[in-house]
Amino acid sequence: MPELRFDDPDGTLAMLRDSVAALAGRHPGAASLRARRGEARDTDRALWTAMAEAGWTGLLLPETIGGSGLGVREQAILSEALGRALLCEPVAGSAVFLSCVLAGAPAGDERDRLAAGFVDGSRIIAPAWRGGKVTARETADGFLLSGAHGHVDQAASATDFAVLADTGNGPAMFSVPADSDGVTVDLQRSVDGAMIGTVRLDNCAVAASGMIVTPDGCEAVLDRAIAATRLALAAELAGIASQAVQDTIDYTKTRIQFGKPIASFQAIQHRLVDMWSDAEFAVAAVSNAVEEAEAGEGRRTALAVLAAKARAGDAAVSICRRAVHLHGAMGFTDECDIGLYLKRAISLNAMLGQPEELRLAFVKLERAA
Amino acid sequence: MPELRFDDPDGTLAMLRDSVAALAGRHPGAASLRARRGEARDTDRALWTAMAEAGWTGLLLPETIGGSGLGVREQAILSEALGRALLCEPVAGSAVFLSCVLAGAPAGDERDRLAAGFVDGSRIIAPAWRGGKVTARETADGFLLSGAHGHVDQAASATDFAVLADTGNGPAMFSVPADSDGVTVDLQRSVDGAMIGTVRLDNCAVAASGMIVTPDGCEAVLDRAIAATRLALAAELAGIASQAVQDTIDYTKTRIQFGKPIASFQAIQHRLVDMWSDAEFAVAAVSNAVEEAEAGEGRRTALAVLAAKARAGDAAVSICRRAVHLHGAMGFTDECDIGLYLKRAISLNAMLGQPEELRLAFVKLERAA
Amino acid sequence: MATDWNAVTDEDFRQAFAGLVEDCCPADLRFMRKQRPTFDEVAVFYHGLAERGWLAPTWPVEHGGMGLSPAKHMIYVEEWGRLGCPRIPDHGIGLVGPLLIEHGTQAQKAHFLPRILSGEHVWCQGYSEPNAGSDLASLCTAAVRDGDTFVVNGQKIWTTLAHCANWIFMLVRTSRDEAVRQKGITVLLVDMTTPGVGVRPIANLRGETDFCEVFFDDVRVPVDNVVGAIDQGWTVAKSVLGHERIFLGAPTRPEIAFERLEKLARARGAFDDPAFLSRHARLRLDLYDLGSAFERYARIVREGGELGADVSMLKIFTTELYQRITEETLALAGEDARLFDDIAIGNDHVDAMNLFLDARAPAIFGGSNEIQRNILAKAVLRLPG
Amino acid sequence: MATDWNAVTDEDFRQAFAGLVEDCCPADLRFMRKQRPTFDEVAVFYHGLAERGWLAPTWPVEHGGMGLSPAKHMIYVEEWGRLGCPRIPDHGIGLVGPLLIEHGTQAQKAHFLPRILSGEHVWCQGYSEPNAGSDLASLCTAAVRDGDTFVVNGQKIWTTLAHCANWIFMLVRTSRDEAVRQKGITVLLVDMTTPGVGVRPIANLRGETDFCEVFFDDVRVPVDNVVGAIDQGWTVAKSVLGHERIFLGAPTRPEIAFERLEKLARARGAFDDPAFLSRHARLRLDLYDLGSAFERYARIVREGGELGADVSMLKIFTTELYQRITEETLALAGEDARLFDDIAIGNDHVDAMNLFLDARAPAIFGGSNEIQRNILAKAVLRLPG
Repeated sequence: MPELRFDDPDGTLAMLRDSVAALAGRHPGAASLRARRGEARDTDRALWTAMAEAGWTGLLLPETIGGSGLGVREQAILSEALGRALLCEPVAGSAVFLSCVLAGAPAGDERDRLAAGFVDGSRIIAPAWRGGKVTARETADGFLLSGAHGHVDQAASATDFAVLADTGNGPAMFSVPADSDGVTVDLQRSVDGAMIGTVRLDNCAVAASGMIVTPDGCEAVLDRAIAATRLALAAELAGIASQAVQDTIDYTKTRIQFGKPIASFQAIQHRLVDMWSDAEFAVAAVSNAVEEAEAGEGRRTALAVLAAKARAGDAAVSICRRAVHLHGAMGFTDECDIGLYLKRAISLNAMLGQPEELRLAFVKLERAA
Repeated sequence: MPELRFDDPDGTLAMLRDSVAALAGRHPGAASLRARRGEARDTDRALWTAMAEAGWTGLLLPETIGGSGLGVREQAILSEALGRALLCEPVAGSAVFLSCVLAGAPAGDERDRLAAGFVDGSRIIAPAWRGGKVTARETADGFLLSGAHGHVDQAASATDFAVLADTGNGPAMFSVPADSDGVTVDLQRSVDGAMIGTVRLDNCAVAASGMIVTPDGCEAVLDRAIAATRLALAAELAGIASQAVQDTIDYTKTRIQFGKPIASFQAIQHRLVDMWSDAEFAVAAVSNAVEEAEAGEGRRTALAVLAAKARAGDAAVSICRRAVHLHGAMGFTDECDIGLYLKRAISLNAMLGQPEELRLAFVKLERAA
Repeated sequence: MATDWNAVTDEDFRQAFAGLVEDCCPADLRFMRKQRPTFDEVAVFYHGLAERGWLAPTWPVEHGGMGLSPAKHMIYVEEWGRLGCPRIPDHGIGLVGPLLIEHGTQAQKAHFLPRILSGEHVWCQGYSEPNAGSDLASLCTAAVRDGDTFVVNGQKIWTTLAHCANWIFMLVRTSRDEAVRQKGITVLLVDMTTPGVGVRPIANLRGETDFCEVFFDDVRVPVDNVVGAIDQGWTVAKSVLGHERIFLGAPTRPEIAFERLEKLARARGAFDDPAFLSRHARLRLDLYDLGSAFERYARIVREGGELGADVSMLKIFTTELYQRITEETLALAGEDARLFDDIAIGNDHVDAMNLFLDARAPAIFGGSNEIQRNILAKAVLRLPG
Repeated sequence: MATDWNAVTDEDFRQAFAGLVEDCCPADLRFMRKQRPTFDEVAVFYHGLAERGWLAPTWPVEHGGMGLSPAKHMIYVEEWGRLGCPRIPDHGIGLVGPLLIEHGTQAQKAHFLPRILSGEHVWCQGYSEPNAGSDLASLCTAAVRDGDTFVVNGQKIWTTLAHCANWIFMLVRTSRDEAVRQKGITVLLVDMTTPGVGVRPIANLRGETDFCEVFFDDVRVPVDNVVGAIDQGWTVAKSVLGHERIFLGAPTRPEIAFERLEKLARARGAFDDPAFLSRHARLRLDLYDLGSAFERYARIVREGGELGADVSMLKIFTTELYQRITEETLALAGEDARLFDDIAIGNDHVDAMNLFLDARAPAIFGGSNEIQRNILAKAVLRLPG
């Protein structure tokens, strides 16, 4: 089955895969998703803590501020494995993004406080930086933040928010304790079972030290964080795609109709081959982006990341759609995990650019050269 | 197999179909196409004359000026049958268009002269009205025409051209004898085997009586002619689509591989079903357009014609592409007729708007209401 | 004396239907989000229709129906959808009634038909089994004769609204001796309050419980509850598939989805984007052309003709178009495509995910599109084995 | 002493190749419209390569080849395409040579290999028959033993460039006794000037005659011309399918087609149309991602690994992408899509129809995409019967 393959001289990658499998054994992804959904929660706190303790949330965070200090290759392997196992906590959207923000932030007590709590899982720090607009007005001893951002994972459980706000001199990131005056959270149900929030700030006072990334350099930090997040999302989507193909092969091999497994019908076989091929292409695109990213930042890497997220997103959603169909009536039930894969794929595909948007960005960037 | 079905109380439609079949028996379409192509000719004169004598070229022309005076229903049945039989003379693009122009032209000797020669096949009158620009400058005793139009069928064999030119007071149609001074014709090979021309006019003198459609009313005449031509093209494309499905079913039923006809493989069967369904939808779209047209002119009819040409064009080309593929290596040979159907479908689909353009026109017209 | 609705003009008939809906279908039941409301949720509309004699459009007048011609029935169904009437539990009206009217005994008709009209009996349909879906003829829920009763053991699945039904009409295996598997199947009417009947609702992707598993554990059913001849159930069940098959191919669902796509597109300014316009135009034309194709078959029905197997092409096209439209809607939604809840647009909302998930079903149920293609290959294109 | 090209840096190797092409490939042979020029048309390049020792990249040095590693060979093929070198009749170099080097007798090697390099023998490949295409194992051209000769009767088809070849290596049926149909097939080398050999060229959709039918009527062939063991031809023929299989999946043709699409798009101002940009972007990303996928397999080859059956996915993707790009080009051409001749753009032109028609072929030849999917279903996905 499709799977990322990289040189793994010291066995780190294999170990990462094994540890995801072990956690999934103790804490199955589908069960976690259903429980979280049933109780309308925004996170599975036990699962998130276990991930933090395993060093996964801070995988990309430099060791100097307590992280694992690993690279894109390890992150891709981890995210792919999480996708396969349907472990749905927001590793890509929150942990990767935040790791890049903290790694790019100037040294400072507030940064270190956040990093420490983030790494040991004692704090849940939710990035709130898109799908809205927040402005920061400078005051005598800090800032007043007003506005809202949407698409915030873990918004209700967050101890802190990392908020992007426009200072008038450019964007900056602020650390905002969740219990600050003027902070409210509205929740909606996401398709993959977690509540997601809109964070509203109404003249919320933040100390001067709360500006963890200053306008000087914030855009560069954001660009890097977005690229890393997209790549992690792409890897997770590729994992979902591969597992959905595998599940569908397994199901169609055991589902007997007209005296034989439906996987023996040619029309089904060709469909499965196309699904498998789509998953292979997704994995290849992610693999290419990882290699480009390891070779350095720049235009080639930016292109490769856009392509990987677009390809993996399209592949995961369309494979899961076909997978649900090939599971027949069973696929339309909530009891069957394949529907959860479809929903998770839709959710991740929708984050930070759907495929069409990413493709247009790719071509624009390429033609600009 | 997909086929237009209309009430046919007096048997006219059945007779039309029978007479096409009879002509195709004496004068097979594929053979005619290959011969014409081999000799780099722009028309099969014998075939064209036979069509004129059968009353098919002037089918839509009013009886008052020598035509058959039949309606869109008969034209659709004829064009569908011509498509099926691969009888490739430009009935839709030239005869239907010209019939509408002559029917819409004010009474006059020149109109009647053209109509008479057109109906008995003694004259070949080639419409030259698109893919370029011609201007008409008024002189003491007539006009001087200059410019060029492309996409002209029968351009080398034409005795006369019906030329659209801008008079400064709007467009008008002119009758230009092919041997007029200042007229030259460039030929290119079309994919369906006939040479097609670009007609250039260099200060070509036309008598005042040569303006057969005046600027007053020319646009309305053009609109009607274009709609009628598109509908005839759609019907011909639907005929091609249906015959290509039939040929492919016949071929795959007799082609034995792995000990059985390839039409017994499920992947092939489902492909054939989809091709058949596409052809049925093409026929339904044409049928709908015929009925709307019979109910009167106007927006509903305009929409239905745009839809029919788009649907039938897409269906014919994509069915023929799949048909060629399902004929295997044989389909890639020039000896096999299926490739000729593909080429003919491409050619007709390209005339007067490819599907995307027609769809956009449909939606624009619909939303304008 | 009841109105002869077939003698009324189409326009008057439409107006009568509209007036009726105005009278007896409360606003909150119109254009419901839920595809399959339970009997209780729509009971007021059900009883309203019954009281006015409009509940059973195709039943003969003598049995309390409207005796509509196929042509008028098409208008009935069209107006029902256009006015946003909710789906009612309709297995009694749509299937059991016609089954009994054609194959039932006088006693069965006298007993069951009025109870369908009154809503006393709410029916569900027990055909599919865990191992008999596409391959329905392999069903194995057994009915073993014991004097004047059958003893039923086995399991049905995908039984729509079984949890709010009190009767089930089902296919059971009464003989295993026959070479052809379709033989040996019998249609049986079973009171679901009989001891040994168990029902387990199954949640679907939308989080609703439209369908159920139904278990039969030594359920004793009077032999009188057989419809038609024993072992001839396959033929009996098939015989009631009349012109109603056309409705599987109706453009209704894609039309609803297209309306939602346009609503979201307007809100997002997508009509200013030529790339969206191009994709939109393709879907619009697919919908328009589906209308043209549907009309060709509707005409056959209106003129009293018989539908051939080829009508299945409509079912394939409409279900796949429904999917494509809902996929385009999710693509247009940007990151809001993550929402399970409806997408807010000012004070309004678009149920993008609801329809996307709903669109998974019709390509599977009522004979999967693969089965439809198999049938077309054999019955229409006459392709070899 | 010949250069050890494997010891040269990749960059130097590329430069050497470029220099060589500059020297011996005339400008009018570069970027030819014709996919399969005849031997005579490209003889100057063929002989030029031979004289410089570059004709047989993968043959061992001892036989006059370059002995390139797979990694260097990939560069060789890449540069060949990048520099627009014409395809040469390459069955001798690419197939007969490796076949003889692995399975031939000393006498066969000594006789045939030099004559391939000199161009004295121009080879074609006789595998397919009218009733043995996808199902190659059903071939029935018979070779009946008569003392020291085989008497061959039958017919081959789709024999590329047979009309300008003078030798054919072919699969013949030497036994019908075996249960497994692949047994009983033998590889035979046949001089096409032998009495009884007939060739009929077949025109293709592009109007060119790339391939032929070859007829055998009591053609007498020495038994010495068998390669490998009699009745073991299936295994012998398969054994030479090495890393070259990756080239069936190379992005070369879609790249060429994409360049043409962009050229036409620039001429027509299509880059100002967001609807075109959207379709263009999809094709561009397909091409880019094909590159990523190809690279994964290329790495296996470069590192000396064995390709699995899964490499077929590249062949399917690249051939279908080639088709889609050429279809988009025709759509962009408007009414000029009617032209069989190239579309004029100022002083330049775009061969839209030429490529569209050419794109029909690769999805069929070299194992149709249906056969590839069958193989993937079995060999990679391990799907049942």
